Amino acid sequence: MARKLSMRQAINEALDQEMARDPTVFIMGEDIAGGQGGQGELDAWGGPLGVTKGLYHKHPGRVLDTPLSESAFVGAAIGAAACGMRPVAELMFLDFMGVCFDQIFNQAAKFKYMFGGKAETPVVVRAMVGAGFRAAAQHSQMLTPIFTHIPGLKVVCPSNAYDAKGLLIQSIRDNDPVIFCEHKNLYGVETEVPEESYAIPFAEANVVRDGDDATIVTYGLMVHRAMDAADALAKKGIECDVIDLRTLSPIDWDTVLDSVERTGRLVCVDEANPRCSIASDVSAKVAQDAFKSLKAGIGMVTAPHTPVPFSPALEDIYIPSAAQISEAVQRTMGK
Amino acid sequence: MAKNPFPLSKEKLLDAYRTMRTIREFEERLHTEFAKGEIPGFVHLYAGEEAAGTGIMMHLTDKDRIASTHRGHGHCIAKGVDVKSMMAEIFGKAAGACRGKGGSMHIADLSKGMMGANGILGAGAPLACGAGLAAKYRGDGGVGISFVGDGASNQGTFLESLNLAAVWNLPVIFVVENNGYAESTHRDYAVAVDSYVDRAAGFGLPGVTVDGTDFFAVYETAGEVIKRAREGGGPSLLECKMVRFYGHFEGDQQLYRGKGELEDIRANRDCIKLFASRIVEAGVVTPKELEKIDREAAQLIEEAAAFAKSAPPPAPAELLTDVYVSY
Amino acid sequence: MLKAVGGKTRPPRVGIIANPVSARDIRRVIANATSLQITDRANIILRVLACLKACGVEEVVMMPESGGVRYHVMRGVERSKNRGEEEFPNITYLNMLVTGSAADSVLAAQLMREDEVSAIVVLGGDGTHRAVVTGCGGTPIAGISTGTNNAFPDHREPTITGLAVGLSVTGRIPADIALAPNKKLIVAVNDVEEIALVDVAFVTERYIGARALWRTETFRELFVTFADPEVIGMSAIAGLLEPVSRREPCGLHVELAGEGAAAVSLNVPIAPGMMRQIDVASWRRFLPGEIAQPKIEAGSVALDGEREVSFSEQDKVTIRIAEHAFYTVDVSACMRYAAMNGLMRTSVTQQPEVWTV
Amino acid sequence: MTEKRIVPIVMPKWGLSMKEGKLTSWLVSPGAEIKPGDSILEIETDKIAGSFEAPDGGVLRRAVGEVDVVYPVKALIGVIADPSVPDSEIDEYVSGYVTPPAEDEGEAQADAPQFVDVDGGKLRYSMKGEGAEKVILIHGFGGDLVTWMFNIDGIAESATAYALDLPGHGQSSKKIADPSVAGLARTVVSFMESLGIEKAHLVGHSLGGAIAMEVARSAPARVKSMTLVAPAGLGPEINIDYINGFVAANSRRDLKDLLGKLFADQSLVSRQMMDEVLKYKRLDGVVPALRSLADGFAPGGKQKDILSASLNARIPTLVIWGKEDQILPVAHAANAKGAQVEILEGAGHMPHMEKASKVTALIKDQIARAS
Repeated sequence: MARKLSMRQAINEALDQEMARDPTVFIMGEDIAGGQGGQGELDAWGGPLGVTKGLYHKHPGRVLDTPLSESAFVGAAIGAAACGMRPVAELMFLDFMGVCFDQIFNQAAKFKYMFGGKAETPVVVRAMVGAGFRAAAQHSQMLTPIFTHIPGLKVVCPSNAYDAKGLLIQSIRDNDPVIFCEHKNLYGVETEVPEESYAIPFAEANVVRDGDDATIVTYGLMVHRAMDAADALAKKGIECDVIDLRTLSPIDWDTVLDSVERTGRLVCVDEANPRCSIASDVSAKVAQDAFKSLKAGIGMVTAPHTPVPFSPALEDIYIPSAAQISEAVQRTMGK
Repeated sequence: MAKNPFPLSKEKLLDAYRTMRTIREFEERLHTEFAKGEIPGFVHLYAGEEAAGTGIMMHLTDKDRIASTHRGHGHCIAKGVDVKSMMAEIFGKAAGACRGKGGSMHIADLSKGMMGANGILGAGAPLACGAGLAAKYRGDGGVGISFVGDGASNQGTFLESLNLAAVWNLPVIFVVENNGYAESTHRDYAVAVDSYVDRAAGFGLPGVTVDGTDFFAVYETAGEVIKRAREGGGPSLLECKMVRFYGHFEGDQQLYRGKGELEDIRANRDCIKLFASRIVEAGVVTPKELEKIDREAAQLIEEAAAFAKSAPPPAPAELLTDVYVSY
Repeated sequence: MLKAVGGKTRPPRVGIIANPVSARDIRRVIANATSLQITDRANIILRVLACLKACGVEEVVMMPESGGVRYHVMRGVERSKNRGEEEFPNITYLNMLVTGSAADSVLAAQLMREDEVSAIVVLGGDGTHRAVVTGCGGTPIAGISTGTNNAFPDHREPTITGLAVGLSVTGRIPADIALAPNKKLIVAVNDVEEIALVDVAFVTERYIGARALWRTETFRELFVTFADPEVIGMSAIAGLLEPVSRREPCGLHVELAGEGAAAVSLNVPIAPGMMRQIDVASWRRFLPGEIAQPKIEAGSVALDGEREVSFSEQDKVTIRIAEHAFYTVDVSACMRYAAMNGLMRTSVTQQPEVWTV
Repeated sequence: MTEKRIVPIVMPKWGLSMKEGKLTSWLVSPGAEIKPGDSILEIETDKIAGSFEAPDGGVLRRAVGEVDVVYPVKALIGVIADPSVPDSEIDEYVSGYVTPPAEDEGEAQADAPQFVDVDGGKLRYSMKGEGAEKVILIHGFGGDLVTWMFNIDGIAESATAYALDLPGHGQSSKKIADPSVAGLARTVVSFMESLGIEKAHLVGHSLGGAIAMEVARSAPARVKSMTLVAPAGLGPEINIDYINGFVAANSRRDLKDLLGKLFADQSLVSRQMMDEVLKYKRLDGVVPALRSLADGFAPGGKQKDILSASLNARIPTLVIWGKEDQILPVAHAANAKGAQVEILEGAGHMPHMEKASKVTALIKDQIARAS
């Protein structure tokens, strides 16, 4: 039987294997080991959700706990990358990019271009994304669209453990800066993961379900909601292609367009807020390039244009649901 | 010739002079070309501050990295970036150091350890920490140097970097080029505690203030702080008190200057004149030797300007290249 | 010879010269030396100001500088005024161009002398005090140690210095008690004279650079006005050989030894926390009236621990010592006098005897 | 005796991890006459889609399974019987059929692939059956032991079947010490030694066929018979574009047309099959391993090791080839002097998958003859 790992374990294994493979790889972040300077255990946390647990003792000197100082350490990771290292910086929550965004979008993203192609910045910034953790407005956002907007950055958001390992390894080996978004509600979800190292190329969407009636394009946690919706729709005789984009920049337009040209119907599902989102981006692309194939208006299912609320009663209706997706698909079918 | 009393050989003294003269010629040329409307955008000139960049950079090799500021031409030249390609870059030409995609504020040459001028004030400090971290991780004895102006030293990035460098004991030197003005605002207004040594002390780093117009003061002090960092002695801060001959950017009328201030600094605090008179009076070099360098520097800049002006602009296809290594 | 400290015609005024960049040199890096924060310097001034005001000094004139001290002092004064307090005297700043160099202190001292201030409170180390003495003429100074090598100024709480100055300039302490005379060294390089308050060292380095002295292999010869084993720096060498007090009518001349020629080898704190072995060939008392010449033909003269002037074989260099060269407020004597004479008493039920020191 | 007269069609177990499968279409209607090996329905699992071939002949009497419904392994999907069997008996059989419980973990463990260290690294293999005769199934370039999933159970009914992952393939070590055909043959011999297999019937597909021939040439005492399925090594020609394309392919798009070339019926290439190939190809070391192999056996686009001359009568040899093979020319079969040759209609380069029942039956016959 093939081995199963949770996404948390898969990410840990990817970091472990890449550090073992390449001495220029090291990881840094707030509390990625934890317990520094205290009188208790080192590696007390292994990251706030235990993703990096165990790496500190396994790779001495290569798991660097940082001060709570995102600008400085994310910038230092970027600077080290420009000097030939391959650092993986953990930003904990992607929401914290507010305090270090300059380093990401004005420095890392721009070096290659503004230095006339003569710089490479192979840095990975890992961060948790997404709602559903009762973590309220500043620890729950799906800010993937903001990074996707910026030329020079690559944006990755896996939906399962297998993809997480392969995409993280690719991110580390990639020579461009990568924002690696980990949905915190997927950490515990298990899939089969090979023990060996492997890299999943960017810009290759995963078609996780085939169907000829409609195309659902999504990524991250929403892949699971879309699959639930597609299962429910199948019982009503509606078969959907479900496309997991996996990487948002670069993005696999061909898979999306091929599918829509076949199905003629598109529903974009995005946990981000609706304006200038991945959903609106995909919608615009399809409307431009595959308009003649469309048999119905494009559907979009996203979070509302609000911050993420705290109360479970509100957060649960903030996150797009399988029912909403299912309804949106049926609307495109004229039902 | 008298016995050389300086801590540098005659050859090195002449090198220092040549670097400073080249920077001065470069900046003065930009000043006139800008006034003629030949240069797109805007430029920030390093004239008057040459001794600091030169005195520090003479201790560095290509494996040492610097993160520069918006006022980065002098740092580039002192770090060994090709002057012609710099000039072409500032004119926005394909032959530019960054193929015309960066301009004055983004000249970089990583092969020379020049991690880029930077249009974002204070942004270089974390990058220099990264360079120091890489050097420390590799154990190659390299250092990272962060240049920051007195104005940008108020940025959180700079202060966070002081802390990070101290916590990780990084081989990083924070050089505060204190020319007294953050754009048009005097540091007395904008810096609550107008002492960078105090700031360093607040983070547990040793800080030193030197007269940035005195090449030898900068050279000797920089030598000590860089040696300390290379040997694992950790980060430090070097404040160079200096003067800016031109405005914040070209076109700045400098109405904020006190009466006679500019005339005074040009007459009495010109670091190149001070350096030249010191080495001539000591009898180590002759005025003729310096004049020859003056002519060569002028010639070099003349050639660079002619090259830059006649060079073709980037092809339209260049718009779309160099965004990613692969995409 | 001694003027009364308090001006007769005008109300007493006190000058303050605070060097914002003392304790900022390379010894922070090479020797873990103190770097007194600007805010602490400003707070010292505020404490001194409060004491001066308490003693009845209404006017203080200060040296402007661009190192940040002024802004903190003025903020402190403004905050006090906002709260309705009358804690501080009126403060004016000298009208002078700030260069950010030691010349500022020299000029400020000259201007204060011309302005006939009664005393100048100096915040700095040995270098700052030397600059002030270069310009202050007969105006007495009161030193507060905020430098690196503080052999000259006393180490004490500045509040007390402020009180002693306040009491003396308001005429409550006789000048012959309040003031003490000091020696100085005078070095002439050709026609240009420089002074030193504590020590003159001749070193082989022939450039100024970072100024501080720490490379002992370059040390050759040393002259001191006093030799105190309780201080650090060049004068510590003399102090550990043969103590000479500030009041004795002579200094000490020490010749350092070349390779293998030492009469005495000493372990000396030549900078903060920096112990070095110093090989001494000989030493002797250096008397007023003597004119000495350095043994080395080319090198630099370090005044009070900082390389200031370099000289070559063509230059003529001489050195001599002068007594009664300038005056300092003798804080210990002042405070003892104040106590003995009840100067700080506010209700008088028992008249003390009048004491003299 | 009804049991013999009534042949159940049940959800097959394809591959090791299969627990259920979806019936995607019936290719025949009830009442149709069926020959053994006819494709009668299509099934999709989470790994692969394929057509299911009739295990026996007769008339399709009942199509119990509904299209687009997922059934557990061994669930009854249809019934084949002679026309003479009365409907009542059939209905009784259908209503009385009980799906056997899924294999428990212990059984699954027994089935699970194992690993063995041999000269040339760690090899994964699976072993099925308990027969005295030993059969070793050697996959082709880019394949793995799973490519025998339609055949191994049948072979294991009368023999002990071993299917291995060659070095650089499947879950075996990705480092290939010697990527030549001779080197791989030595690995197979070492595999036999490690497992204490003195003599075996070798079944090799494509590159695996060439390896089998090289084992027979260099260690004839170890080989009882050979079944060569679309083997390499019988002539210089090879579709080198396929080989190079397979080595270079990095995405599903790259693979789709490429994998189609393996089959006569290109619709057999499912998304799942491509995903499985991609998962394998993404593993560190696989691409360099495949490159070195390709350079080893087909340098410059021509096969290097031509082993037809080494075939001899002492080792009975069966050659099976799909008539529509686009990778290795079926004409090469003529070079196998002295061998029995079976050319299969409607099959491409993967006859053991496309015509699985037929190929399984041929292999079993060959083993029986040579034992």
